[in-house]
Amino acid sequence: MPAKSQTWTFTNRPAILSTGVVGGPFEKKGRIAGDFDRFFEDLWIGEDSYEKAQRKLIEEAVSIALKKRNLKETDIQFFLAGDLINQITPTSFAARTNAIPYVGLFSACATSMESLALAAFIINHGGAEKVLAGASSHNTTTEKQFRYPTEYGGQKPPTAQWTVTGAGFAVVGTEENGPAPRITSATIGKVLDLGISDPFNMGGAMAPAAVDTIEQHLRETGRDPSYYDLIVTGDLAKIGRSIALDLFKQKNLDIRSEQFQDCGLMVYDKSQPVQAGASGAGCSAIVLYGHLLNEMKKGRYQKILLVATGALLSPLSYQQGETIPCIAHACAIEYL
Amino acid sequence: MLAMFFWAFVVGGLICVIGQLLFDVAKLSPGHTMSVLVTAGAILSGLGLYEPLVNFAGAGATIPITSFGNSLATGAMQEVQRHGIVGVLTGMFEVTSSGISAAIIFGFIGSLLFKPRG
Amino acid sequence: MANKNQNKTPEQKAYDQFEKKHEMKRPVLKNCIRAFWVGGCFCLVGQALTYFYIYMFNFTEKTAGNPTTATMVFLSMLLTGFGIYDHIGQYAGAGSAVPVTGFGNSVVSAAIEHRTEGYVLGVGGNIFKLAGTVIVFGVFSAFVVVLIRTVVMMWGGS
Amino acid sequence: MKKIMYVLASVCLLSGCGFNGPEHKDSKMALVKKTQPSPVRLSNTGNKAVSGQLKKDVLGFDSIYDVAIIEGPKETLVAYKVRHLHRFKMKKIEKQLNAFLKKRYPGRKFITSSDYKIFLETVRLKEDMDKHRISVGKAKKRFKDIIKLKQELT
Repeated sequence: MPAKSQTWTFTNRPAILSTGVVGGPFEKKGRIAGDFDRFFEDLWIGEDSYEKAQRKLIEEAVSIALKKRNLKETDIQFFLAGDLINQITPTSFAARTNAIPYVGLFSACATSMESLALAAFIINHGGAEKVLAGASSHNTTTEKQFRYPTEYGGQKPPTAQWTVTGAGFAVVGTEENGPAPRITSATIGKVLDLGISDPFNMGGAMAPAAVDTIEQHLRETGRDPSYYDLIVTGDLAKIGRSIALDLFKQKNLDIRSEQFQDCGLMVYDKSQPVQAGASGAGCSAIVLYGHLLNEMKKGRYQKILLVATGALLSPLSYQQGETIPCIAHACAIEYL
Repeated sequence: MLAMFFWAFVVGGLICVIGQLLFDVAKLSPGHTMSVLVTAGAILSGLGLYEPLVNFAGAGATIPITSFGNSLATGAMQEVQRHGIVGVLTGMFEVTSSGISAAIIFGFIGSLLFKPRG
Repeated sequence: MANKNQNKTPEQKAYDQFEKKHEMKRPVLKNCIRAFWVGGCFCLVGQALTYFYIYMFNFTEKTAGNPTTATMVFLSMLLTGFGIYDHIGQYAGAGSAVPVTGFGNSVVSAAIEHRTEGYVLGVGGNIFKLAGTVIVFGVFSAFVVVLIRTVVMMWGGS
Repeated sequence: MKKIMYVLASVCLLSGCGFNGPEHKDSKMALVKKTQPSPVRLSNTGNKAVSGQLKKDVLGFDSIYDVAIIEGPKETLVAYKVRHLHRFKMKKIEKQLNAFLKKRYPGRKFITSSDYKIFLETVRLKEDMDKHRISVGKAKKRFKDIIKLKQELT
């Protein structure tokens, strides 16, 4: 491996011990509804603001993940998480509730893999025994912050994406002896900006970042794309995915289209009015910790590479006419 | 009267189509589009073209947001005739006040009654 | 906008072209037809209300516009509050944004959205978050137009 | 999508149901179709032939298709309806009409209006008078109210 590498390889078998995945009413009607642990029937989740509701999502997902293993908050050493809202308050407030030493993270929608990669890194190097990692997003808080009030009758173009209401959290540790989903390597992406400035076209902006991270990962691990049963991007949605496939061809990466999926296209049913697909920090988290891990346990996939993509914009930056810088982090998860 | 309904529908619809073209072809945000339409209404009013349109199409011309620019300009022009150049400042909201006050009042009442549904 | 393009590196420009090919085309014709009929319907309702006020109250054709506008904004408040207007908006685009109900919707939706921040700072401070641009540009353009008109009339001598 | 259709349809219906005017048979339809009411005279100063002629003169305008006239003690109210495609030029028509009346009937004061409301009120007043529902004194007061309404327009 070259000296200056952006990929970590984990030899001490950090594993995903348990997961908690919760979603909202809209996700319940989606395609992978069977892979959630719990749904909330109402976007308010009994709270008086959507921001508090998002905090509740996180708390619920965390407590489900802990309960599955009969763990208490005190058994967890670090809590690595983030979301999309200003100053990541929902996550920080949830961290106030569970009182686990907390590292707040932000890579927009790539936060899910950023947290998992860091968690695996900490575990691998003996920094902790158990770490909680994950991400969340809430449709209306995100709409409110990045776009328009939720009741505003603006028309979304077909390139727009629908922010997932959901949270996915995982306990990462080492103690598992038998087969388990393990993080074998992770690639930290660099920020790429190819000059897209339309906030309603995130997929188009993020695709190059995803392709770059995948390319780096494959080169630095010396793996061929066929090593993986599935390469999954975070929330590129329709446009981003077709761009990425084209970019693979340009770069002579042999990734077949049936091997290349996108979380943004897996969450919702075709009949749901989500335009190009799903997005949000919670999107890749719920798909990985829910659907994909279940499929791995069933034996459908052995090795997957999950590349979460994030658009690092703020409402301020795009109003000031700035283009959208993007990032992608990848984690390789193998069932062994 | 039936002709009035017909033309209200057609003219109102066409103004909306202009708005849609600004959305889709010029790729303007809703905020930009509305600003353009309001400004267009004010300019047409200044040229004396908006009033005939209102006479012709009734609500087809008064309901679209362009009429907001028209009534601002009309209010100012009326006041100019009465009080001279200072009227440009003082007469602006003479005609428009109902739309804005209704929006404020119902907006506030709405916030008392409703929660965003998502 | 113009200088944004100049600042782009050749790589960014090339990607821009490349990306455009993948972007889904907006269904302009379909959107326009929808905008036309929905926008037209809003105007029909407005026209009916105008006649209603002429018939039943002491309003003339000119003055009936005011109560009509207010009623339309009221309707828009109900449609917004019950969560219907955003669905109409997605279907009709400008057809529901351009009529005065769209103005009402932008005010009411902002007010409802920010009620969690309190009535003074939340509702009061954000109520014109979206509609503010319309008011600002309406007032300023009307000011400029009338000023020019007045000056021209004075010089023209009519 | 269906939901939207229902809502729009019900809004249209609701607003359409608002028309339940008072007991005026003719005036209910005054805005929908031609009414062609015969001129009304509130005082005995003028003569009938003249007001009939006045009506014919106003209808002589190509762009005007319906007219209601009330002759008051001092002034004469002429409410008229303009053919729809001519409504763009409404201001010009009003100017022409005023000039014409001034020339044709010098010495008489005319108030003209193309506003539906004025027309409607004129027809309503005529009906009430025809049915002797109101006294001449009251009618004169109603006439003044209509004129006041017209003056508010400018």
